[in-house]
Amino acid sequence: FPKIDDNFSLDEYKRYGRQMIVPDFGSLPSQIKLKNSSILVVGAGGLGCPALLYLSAAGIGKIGIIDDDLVDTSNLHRQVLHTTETVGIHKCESARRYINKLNPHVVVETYQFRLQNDNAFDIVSKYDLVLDCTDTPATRYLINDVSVLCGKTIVSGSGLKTEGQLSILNFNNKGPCYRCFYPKPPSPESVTSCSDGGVIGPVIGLLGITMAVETIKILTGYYTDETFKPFLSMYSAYPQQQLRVFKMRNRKPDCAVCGNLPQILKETILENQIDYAAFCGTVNSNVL
Amino acid sequence: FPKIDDNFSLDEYKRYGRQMIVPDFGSLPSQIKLKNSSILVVGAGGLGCPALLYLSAAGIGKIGIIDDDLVDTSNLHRQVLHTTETVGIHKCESARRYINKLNPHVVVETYQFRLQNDNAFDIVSKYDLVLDCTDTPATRYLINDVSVLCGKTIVSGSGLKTEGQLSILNFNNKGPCYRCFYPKPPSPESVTSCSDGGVIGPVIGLLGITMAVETIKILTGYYTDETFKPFLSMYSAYPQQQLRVFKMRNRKPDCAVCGNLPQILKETILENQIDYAAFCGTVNSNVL
Amino acid sequence: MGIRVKIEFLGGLDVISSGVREHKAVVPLEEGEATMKDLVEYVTHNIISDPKDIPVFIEDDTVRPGILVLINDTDWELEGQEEYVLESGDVFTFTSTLHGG
Amino acid sequence: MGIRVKIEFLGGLDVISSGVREHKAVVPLEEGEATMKDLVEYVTHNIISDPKDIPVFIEDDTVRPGILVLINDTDWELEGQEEYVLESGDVFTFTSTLHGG
Ligand SMILES: [Zn+2]
Ligand SMILES: [Zn+2]
Repeated sequence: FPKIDDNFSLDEYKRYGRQMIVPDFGSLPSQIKLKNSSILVVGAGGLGCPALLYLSAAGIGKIGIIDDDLVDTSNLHRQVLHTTETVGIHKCESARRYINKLNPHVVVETYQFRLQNDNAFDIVSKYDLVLDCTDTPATRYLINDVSVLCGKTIVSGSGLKTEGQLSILNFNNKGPCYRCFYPKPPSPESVTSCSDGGVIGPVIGLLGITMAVETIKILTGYYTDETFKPFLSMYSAYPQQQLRVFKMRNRKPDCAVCGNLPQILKETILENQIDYAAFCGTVNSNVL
Repeated sequence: FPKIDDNFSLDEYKRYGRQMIVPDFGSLPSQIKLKNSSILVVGAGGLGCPALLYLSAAGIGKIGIIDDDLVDTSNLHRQVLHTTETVGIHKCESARRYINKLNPHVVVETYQFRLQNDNAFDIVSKYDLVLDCTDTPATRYLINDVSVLCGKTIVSGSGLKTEGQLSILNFNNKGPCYRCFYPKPPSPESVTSCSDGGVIGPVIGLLGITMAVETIKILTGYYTDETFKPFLSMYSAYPQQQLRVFKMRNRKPDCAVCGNLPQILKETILENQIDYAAFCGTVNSNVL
Repeated sequence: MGIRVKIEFLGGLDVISSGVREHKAVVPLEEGEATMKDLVEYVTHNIISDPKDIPVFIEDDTVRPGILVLINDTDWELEGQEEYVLESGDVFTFTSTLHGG
Repeated sequence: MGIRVKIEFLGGLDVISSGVREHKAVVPLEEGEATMKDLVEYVTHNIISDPKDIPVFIEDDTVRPGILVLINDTDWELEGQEEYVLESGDVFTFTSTLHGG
């Protein structure tokens, strides 16, 4: 695909033309921003699949995918990037194959292991923005702490049964983080994963797509320090589909990781002084 | 896939297990209803792609896809079921190939031509429910009239730029139809398609997914004549993502097609007394 | 005095008000006497930025076909259409019908 | 008298009220004197169907970690938390945090 100007090939102009003409998107400068951006998608499951589909289609320059799980038949009602043909292979490899076909202009890097205390900083620091598409509170706290300490904004989604939640965390290192919202982790008994509690496929799919929309808004510079307001959005599929926006607290001065006197530091994590699995329930390797 | 009981194979139980345990879904009886259902998806574009992905994954028994258009590079930022490899082939064939890989239990029928006055009754009458994923008012009126006259419920979605709309029309032959909402067609100058006006990929993707959710709710019997209330939902991606529900009018006694003295009959359409293209602007063959 | 209301334009209809989606307005009439007809007139003369855009909003003396009118998130057909009597705090939503797919 | 409010349970928290997501309630206290603390107590004793479920809602004498509390769609942290003074027409939303992906 030879470039026809400083930025793009003819194929890319054709491919992205219909989004560049949308006024809120921000035309060519925004498309260039997407091309120069890199994102890390943690989890290639129910949330990760649709987010990856639409973000790779939109022309993000580089996408990292981390997931240690293999494609299973029980995933296929919601993890629509994987197919019967890729059952048994790594989810990140399955995702990479499809993305390469959908948009060959995207560079895909895969990490076929779990995000952990000892590898998280190396990986997260390589990307501009992190999408939390995981399935356990333990990993959500780890992603939060490492992203805050690396200065990355997080787009966070979750869902269960017929509902889902969406938020932007640590926006520009000024917005509240996951620990500002949830200083105390939930008790392990109160936590249900999609595998345990079930979920309707398009419900978690919708949440993954809302994450893609927020990612595009952030990377194209739609939100600024002045216009960004902390929020948590709540989607319900029943009785009637609704997506409501709740106005949320600001960053908490006493937050353990993003506050004025943080107790959680890079060293604390690297030296395994925080055992994420222990402090909020065991990590189930099937559900990342 | 040998059946292990009257209903499903082991592969299907594995595949659908995680949605069957969701209480609102309705467990095994609902899964059987999906299996015994057939839907017609008109348009395999920005709305049709995500709807097809999630509805085939969910285990609908038979899916018909009608679209006369070929995959073009300019579609790929939003029509994520198609890939660089399928550019130039028919969208319905491209969709069929992926669905066969995603869920081999689904029977797919394709119609590689445009829905028109002379073929619409034969096709629509073969299915239980119609998804209107088209891009022009002319086709929307045709789908409406034929579906009303064939007694089919319509799940209708649309989108442009950063917004979208969702509705259920002619619910159980009792709810309002498209003509109840819009008795007078818009003037051709006021109509903008996604190709002309542009759209952000995940925006139209989200609408397609909301259509999949409504389709599942209808086919599993969640809505009844008593609980169904006419609505139109409005999605906006900017400034903050929101999906709002508007309460809409009931069926209008003077509706031209579903009212007490309908002027539009099967014969009227078959004899081309209604020229859909002429009465609401030319149909652009690129945008179905 | 006047009646304090919120007026929204969705579905791209904000083109008629210089891209502003949400307006807080005080309709300069007595509560109990003003109807939806007055509100539509108020919008036509006080909110549409450029008179050239009036035909985008009005046709044959009423709101143009293809524009849905919602009063507090409810179709105006259920609320008496142009006869609806305005109340302070009401939210009026005008949205174009979208056709894209 | 009493204060008329709406109470919602989202994120699966409707398990504590027999699956009912939305409650219209009259809190039997004087407007201006009742606070969020009273509302939480009201919910605990009048809405939770089975006393066995109280620990799903309450821990250490306040709302359990992992449950977000919204007052008219705004985080209660911005509204004074337990000191917020109830007003007629208020909407109180309690939602579990979802973790699935
Ligand atoms: Zn924090
Ligand atoms: Zn009708």
